[in-house]
Amino acid sequence: MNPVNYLYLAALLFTIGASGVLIRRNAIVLFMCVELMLNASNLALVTFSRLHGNLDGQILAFFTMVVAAAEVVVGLAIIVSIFRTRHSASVDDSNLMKL
Amino acid sequence: MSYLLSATCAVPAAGAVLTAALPAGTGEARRRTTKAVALAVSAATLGLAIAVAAAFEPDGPRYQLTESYSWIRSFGISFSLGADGIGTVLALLTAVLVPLVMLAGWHDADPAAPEGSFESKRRTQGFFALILAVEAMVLVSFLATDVFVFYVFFEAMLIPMYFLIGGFGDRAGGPDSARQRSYAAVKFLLYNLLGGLVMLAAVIGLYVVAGDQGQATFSLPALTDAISSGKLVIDPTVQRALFLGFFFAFAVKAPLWPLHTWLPNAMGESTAGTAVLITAVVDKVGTFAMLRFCLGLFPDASKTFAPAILVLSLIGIVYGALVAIGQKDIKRLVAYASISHFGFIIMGIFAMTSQGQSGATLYMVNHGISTAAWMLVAGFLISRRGSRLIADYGGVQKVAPVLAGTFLIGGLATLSLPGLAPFVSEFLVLVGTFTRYPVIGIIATFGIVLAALYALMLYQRTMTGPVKESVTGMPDLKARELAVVAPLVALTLLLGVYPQSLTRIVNPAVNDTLSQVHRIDPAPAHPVAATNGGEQK
Amino acid sequence: MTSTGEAVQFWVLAVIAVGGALGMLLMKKAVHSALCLAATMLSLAVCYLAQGAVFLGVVQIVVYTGAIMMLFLFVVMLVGVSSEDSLKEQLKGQRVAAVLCGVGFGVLLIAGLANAKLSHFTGLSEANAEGNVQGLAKLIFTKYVWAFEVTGALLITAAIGAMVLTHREKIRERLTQRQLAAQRVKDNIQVPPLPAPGVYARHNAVDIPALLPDGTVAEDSVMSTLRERGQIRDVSQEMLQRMAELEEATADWLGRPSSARPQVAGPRQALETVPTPTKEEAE
Amino acid sequence: MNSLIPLLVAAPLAGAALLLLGGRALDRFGHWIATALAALSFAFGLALFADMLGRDAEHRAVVERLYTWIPVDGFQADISFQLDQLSIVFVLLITGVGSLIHLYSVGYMAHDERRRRFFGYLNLFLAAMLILVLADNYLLLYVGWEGVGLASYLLIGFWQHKPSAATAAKKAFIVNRVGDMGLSVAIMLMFAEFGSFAFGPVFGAAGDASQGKLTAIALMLLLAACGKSAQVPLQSWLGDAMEGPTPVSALIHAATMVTAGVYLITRSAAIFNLAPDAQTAVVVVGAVTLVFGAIVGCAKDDIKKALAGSTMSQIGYMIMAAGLGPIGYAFAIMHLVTHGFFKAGLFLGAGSVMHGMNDEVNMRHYGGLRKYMPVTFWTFLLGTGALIGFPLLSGFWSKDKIIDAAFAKGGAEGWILGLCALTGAVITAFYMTRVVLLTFFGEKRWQPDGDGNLPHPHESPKTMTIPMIVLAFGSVFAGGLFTLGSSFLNFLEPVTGHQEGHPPFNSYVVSVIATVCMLAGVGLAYVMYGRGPVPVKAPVGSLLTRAARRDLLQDDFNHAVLVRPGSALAATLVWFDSKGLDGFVNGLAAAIGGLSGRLRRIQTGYVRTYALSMFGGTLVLVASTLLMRSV
Repeated sequence: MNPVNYLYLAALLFTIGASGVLIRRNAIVLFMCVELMLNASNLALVTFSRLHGNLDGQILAFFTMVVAAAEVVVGLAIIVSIFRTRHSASVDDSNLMKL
Repeated sequence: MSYLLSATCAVPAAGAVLTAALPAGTGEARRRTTKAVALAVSAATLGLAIAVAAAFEPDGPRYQLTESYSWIRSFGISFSLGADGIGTVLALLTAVLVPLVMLAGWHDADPAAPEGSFESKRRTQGFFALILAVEAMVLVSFLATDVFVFYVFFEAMLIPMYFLIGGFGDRAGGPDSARQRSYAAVKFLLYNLLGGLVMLAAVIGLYVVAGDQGQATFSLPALTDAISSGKLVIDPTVQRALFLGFFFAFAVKAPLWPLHTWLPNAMGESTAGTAVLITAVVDKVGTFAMLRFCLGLFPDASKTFAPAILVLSLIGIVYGALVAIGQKDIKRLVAYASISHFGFIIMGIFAMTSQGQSGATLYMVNHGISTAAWMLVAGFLISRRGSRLIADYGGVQKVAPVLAGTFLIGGLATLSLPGLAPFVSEFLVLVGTFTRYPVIGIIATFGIVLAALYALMLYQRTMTGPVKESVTGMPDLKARELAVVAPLVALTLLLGVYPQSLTRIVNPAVNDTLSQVHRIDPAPAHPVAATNGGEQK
Repeated sequence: MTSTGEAVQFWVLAVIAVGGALGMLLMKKAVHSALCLAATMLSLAVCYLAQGAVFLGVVQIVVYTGAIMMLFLFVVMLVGVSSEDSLKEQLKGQRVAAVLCGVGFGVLLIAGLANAKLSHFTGLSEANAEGNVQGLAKLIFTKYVWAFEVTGALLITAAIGAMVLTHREKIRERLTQRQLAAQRVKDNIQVPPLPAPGVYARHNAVDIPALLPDGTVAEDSVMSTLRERGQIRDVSQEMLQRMAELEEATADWLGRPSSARPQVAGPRQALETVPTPTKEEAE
Repeated sequence: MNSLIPLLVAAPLAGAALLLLGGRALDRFGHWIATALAALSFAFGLALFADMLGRDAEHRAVVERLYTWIPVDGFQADISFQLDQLSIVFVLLITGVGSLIHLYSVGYMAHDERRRRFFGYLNLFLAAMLILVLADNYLLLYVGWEGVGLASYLLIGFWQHKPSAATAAKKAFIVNRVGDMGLSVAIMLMFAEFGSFAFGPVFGAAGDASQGKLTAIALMLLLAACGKSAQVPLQSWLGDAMEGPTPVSALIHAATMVTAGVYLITRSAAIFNLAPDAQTAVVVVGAVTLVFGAIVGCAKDDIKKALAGSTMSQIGYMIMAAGLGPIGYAFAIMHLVTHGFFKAGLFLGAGSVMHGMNDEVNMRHYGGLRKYMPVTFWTFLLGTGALIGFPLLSGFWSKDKIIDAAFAKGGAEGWILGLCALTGAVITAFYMTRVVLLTFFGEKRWQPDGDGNLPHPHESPKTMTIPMIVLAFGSVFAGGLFTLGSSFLNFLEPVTGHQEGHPPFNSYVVSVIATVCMLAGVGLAYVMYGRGPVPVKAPVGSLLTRAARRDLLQDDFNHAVLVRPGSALAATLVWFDSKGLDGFVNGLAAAIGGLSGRLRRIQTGYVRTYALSMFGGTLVLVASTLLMRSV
C-alpha cells in the first residue's frame, strides 16, 4: 500500500468536515466539524513528515493541536455565553451581523 | 551613521504613544498634564529639527544624515531616511507649526459643553496624541528616501487626520455640525485613499519595471541615479502611466483643481488647529512629493505633462480665489485661498525653472506660516463668537484691536505683500513660470489682484465698520494666543526680508532636481554683462 | 510501500474514521456526533502511531480525545444533552451548495494528490533514530522555540479569554432570601412557592407537570431547564381520560340519567394556554 | 556718509515698529517720537544732499548695497539703495513735507484715541516711500511701491468704524493692486529679457532689446503708474481716499505717494525713450486725466474731493510731461515738487477749516470764514495762487514749462497737447477760485451738525498753522528758486537727460497765454460764485455737472463692467463648486452607495452563508492553483 492513501483519507475527512460546517446548525456540532478538519490536516502533516523524512511536519501538527485546544476553549466559551443570552445553540439564531 | 533623523521622527511617535497612555480623567489637572507632556514632546521635536537644519550642509551631497535599516529584505525595502534641502526646510516647518497648533488648540479638546456633544474621558489625550502622530508621520514622509516607506507613511497619515477631523470640531457649526463633520472626515478619507490606491499601483509598477532591469529596489537615490545615468530606462508609455499614478495621489493631497473639494469641508468643519495641520503640513507632503518623486523618477513624463498641469494649476489659482471671494464662511474662505495658493506651488514646480522650484519650495514654507497665522487668528475669533459666518461679525477692531491687527497681517501675508514672506516665493514662482511660459505667468498674475480682494473683503466685513451687537465685549487676544501668533508673525517678517536662510539650503536641492529632469533655465534674450545690481551704468 | 499489516490496519481504520466522520455529520443529537467524532479521532491516533509519530499519537489520544472531547461533552451537557437539530434546512440553497462545494473540493483535492508525484517516501527511521520524542524535543526547543513560546502565550490568553467570556459579572449584590421574599410580595406575580411537579403513583419524576384544578397543566411546576428544552412529559390527558372513565362507571352503577352526569374538563388546552409570565417578562 | 542712506529708511521704520508694537505707555508721547524720527530722517536727507552737492555732477550718484535679498541662480535681488539726484529730490520732499505733516497731525489728531497708531502708520509710510525712491532695482522698488499702498490702505481706513472709510481703503488697495500687477509683469519681462531688473544693468542693456519688448515693458510700467498716481483708467480710488484723515490726504494723496507714478516713468526714462509708442500712451493718459480730473474738481462740493480732482489733474500734467521724453522729465519732477508744496498746503488748509467747522466737508455749508481763520485763509490763498499758476508763484513756473514742452512736441500732437494743457489751466483756475470763494467769502451758510450744534470757527493751534505757513513759503518761492538759472534742470540732467524743446512760438507768449487763460477761469468763477448768494443745497445742474459729481460715472462704469460681472462670476463658481464638482463626486458616492445597498443583501448575517462563500473561494483558489500547475 502506498502511504499516499493516508493523504486521500485526510482529504476525505477534511471535505466531510467542511461540508459539516456548512450544513449543520448546532454550534457545538459545527465546532466538532472544525476539529475534524484540523485533525484531517494533522494527518496530512504527519504523512508529509513521513514523506520527507523529517520531523517538522509533526511539529506543525503538534502546534495545530495546541492551537486547536485554544480555539476550542475560547469557542466553547463563546457558545456557552451565547446560549446563556439567546437560549439557543443554533448559529442561525445569531444573525445580528446583517443590517 | 547618525541617528538624528530617526530621533526626529521617533520622538513625536513615542510622544504620541506616551500621551495616549497618560491616565485618563476629566479633571483639569489631568488634562493640563497631558497637554504639557504633548507640548514638551513637540518642543523637543522642534529642537531636533533645528539640529537637523543646523547639521545640514547646503553644499554637501543631496541627501545627508542618511540612515538605513533593513525592513523587508526580499523586496529591497529599507527604512531609510535622508535629509535634502527641500525636506529639511519642510520638516522644520512641521516642527515649528505643531507646538503652535497645540497651543492654539489648548482648549479645543476639553470636554465639550453638556449639550449632547461627544464626551469622553480620553478626549484630551486622544487629541494631542493624534496631533503628535500626524507630526511623526509627516516628518517621516519628508525625510524618507525609500519610495515604499514614503508611501506607507503618506497613507498612514490619513488615519490620525481622519479622527482629528471627525472627532474634534470647532463648536461653531450649526445644529447638524456632527453630521457635517463626519461627512467632511469621510470625504477627506475617501479622496485621499483613492489617490493612495492609485499610487500604490504605481509604486508596485515602478518596482516591477525597475526589477525587470535589475534595479529591484525602492531606494529613491538609487532609482534616480539609475534613471539619470541611463541604467534604468522606462518605456515612455509606462512612464507616463506611472507618473500619472504618483501624480494623482499628490494632486489629491495637494490639492489641485478639480480634486480640491474635500479641502473646504475638512478645513471648515475641523478645529482651526486641525485645519492648519491639513493645509500647512499634511498637504505639503503632496506638493513636496511632486517635486521629489514625480520629477526625480519620471523626468520625461513630467516634461510631457507639465503644460497640462500648469493649466490646471492656473485654473486652480483663479478659481480658488474667485470662489473664496464668494464664500460666506470664514474658514471655507481660507480653504479656498489655500487652493489658490496650492495652484501657485504646483505651477512653480512644473514650470521647471530654478526660480519656479525654489519659489515653490519657499512657498510651501511661507504658505504654511502665513496661513497658520491667518487661520489660527480666525479660529480665535470664531471661538469667541461661536460662529463661522462672516456676516456675524463686524467692527471687531474696535473691541479687539490686537486680534484685528494680527488678522490683518495674516491677510496681508496671504495676499503676498512685499516685505512679508509669501511675496518672495510668489514672485519667484511667477518669474520662474513667466520665463518659460509667459502667457500662463501673466494670467497667474491676476491671482494677486484676486487675493487682495478676498483677503481685504474678509477683513473689511469682519473687522471694520460699526461694532455689531454680537461682537461687543469680545475679549482681545490672551497671552497664550499671542504666544501662538507672535512667532508666526515674526517668522513671516523674517523670511520676508531675509529669505536667504532658506534659499541657501533649498537651492542646491532644486538644482539637483532640475538636472534630474534635464532642464536648464531659459536664458535671457539680451543678458546684461553683470547681474550685480550694484553697478550703475 | 508499507507492510501488509499496516495496509490492513489502514483500511480498517479508514473505514472507521470515515464512518465516524459521516456519523458526526448526520447524527441529529449533538452527543451522538461527539461520540462519532471521538471514534474518528481514536482511529486517527492509531494512524499516527503507525506512521511513526508516536508522541503525536499519544497526545491525540490523551489530549484530544481525552480532554478536548470531554470539554465538548461538558458543553453539550450544559446546553442540553438531547437538544437536536431539526435537520430541515432554512437557508435557501445552502445545503445543495454545500454538498456541491464539498464534492467539488474533495474531487479537486484527490485529483491534485493523484497528480502529485508522491511515490518516494523517505520514512522516519533516520529522523526517529534517537527516538521520536527526543527528535521532536530537539526541534521544539531549538528551531521552533519562538513559536513554542508564542503558543504558550496563546494558550494562557485563551484560558483567560474563556474565563472572561463565561464569567458573569456580578452587577448588584446578591439578594438574601428575605429580600427575595419581600421582592416577591412586592412584585405580586407569584407570591406563594411554585407548584410542585405532578407526582402520581406512576410517575415520580420532575418532568411531569402538576395539573391545575381545571385539568390544565401548571408549567411552573417543572424546572425551567426542562421547560427550555421542551422536555415536559405531559401525562394529564391520560389522567383525565381515566377520571372520565371512572365518572362514567360510577354514573352507570348509580343509574343516573345522562343529562345529570357531571362533565369532566373538556378538550385540553393546557400546553396551549399562555404560561404564567415569568419574572423577566413581567418587568 | 553713504552709510546714512539705510538710516534714512531705518529711522521712520524704527518709529513705526516702536509705535505699533509698543504698548499704551507710548500713548502720551509717541507722536513726538514719530515726528522727531521723521525730522531726523529729513536731517539725514539734508546731510546727504549737502554731501552730494560737494561732488561734481558725474559722481553724485552713489549706491549702498546692504545684502542679497533673494538669491536664486540667475535671479539675484539685492537690498541695495541708490541715491542720485532724482532720489535726493524725492527724499527731501518726502521727509520735509512728511515732517511738517507729522507736526500738523500732532494738533489735528490731538483728540483721537488711536493717535499712536496713526503716527505709526505715518512713519511706516515714510519708510516705504523712501524705499520706493531709494531702491536701485525694480523689485525693491516694488516693495516700497506696495508698502506705500499698504500705508495708504491703513491710513485711508484709519477711521475703520466708518464703513465708507473701510470700503474706500479696500478700493484704493485693490485698484492699486491692478497697477502693481503691471509692475510685476514689467519686472518679469525685464528678467526674461535681460536676466536682471536692477536699474543700471537694465538701462544699459535696453538698447539691445526689441522694440516690441520694450514697448510691452513700458506699457506695463505705465499701468503701474496709472494705479499709483490715479490716472485714467485706474483713477477711481483717489476721490474715495479722501475718507482718510486730512493730513493723510495731504501727505499721501497729494504730495508724495500719488506722484510715485511720475517717479517711476522718469526713473525708467531709458526704457521709455526707446519706446515711442509707449510714450504716446503716457502722454494720452496724462492729457486725458488732466482734463478729467479738472472737470471732476469743478463739480464737487466736498472740499477734499475738489482738491482730489485737482490732484488727479495736476498729476496728469506731470505724467504728460514725463511722456514727452527728455524735454519734459525735469519739468515733470519740478512740477511734482512745487505741487507737493502747494497741494499739501491746500489740504492742510482744508483740514484746518474742517477742524474749525466740526468736520464739515461740504463747501456749501462754509462761507465767510476769511475773518475767523486768517492764517488758514492766507496760506490757502497763496496755495491756490500757486496752483492756478498766478504769475511768479511756484506753480506758474513749473506749469508754464510743461505747457511749453507740450507745444514743443511739435506737429498736430503738440497742438492738441498744448491746448489740452491750456484748457486744464482754465478749469484749474475756475475750480480753485470756486473753492476759495465758497469757503472764505460770501455769507455764512453754516449748518448745525448731527448734534444740532452750530460750528464756532476758530483758528487752529500752532502745531497746525506752522506747517501751513512753511508750506505757503514753499508755494510762493520754490518755483522761482528752481527756475533761477535753470538750477533744478541742471541738477537733474545727469539722471533724466534733457533736451531743449522748440515750441512753435516764444515761451513768453506761452506764459502770457497761460496767464490769460488763468484769469479767464478766475473771472468765470467769480461771475458764478462771487457775486450772488450761493445756494446751500446744490442745484440739480446740467447733465455734465451731474456726471462730474459722480466722478464722470467712473464708479458706475467699473461697477457695471467689473464688479457686477465679477461677483456674478464668483457666485456662479461657488455654485459650480458645490453643485457641479462636488455634486459630481457626491453623485458618484450616491451611485456607489445605491449599488452597495443592493449588494449588501448578500450579507444575510448567517454565519453559514459566509462560511459557504469562504469555502467557495477556497475551492476557486485550489482549482486555479491546480490549473496553473497543470498548464
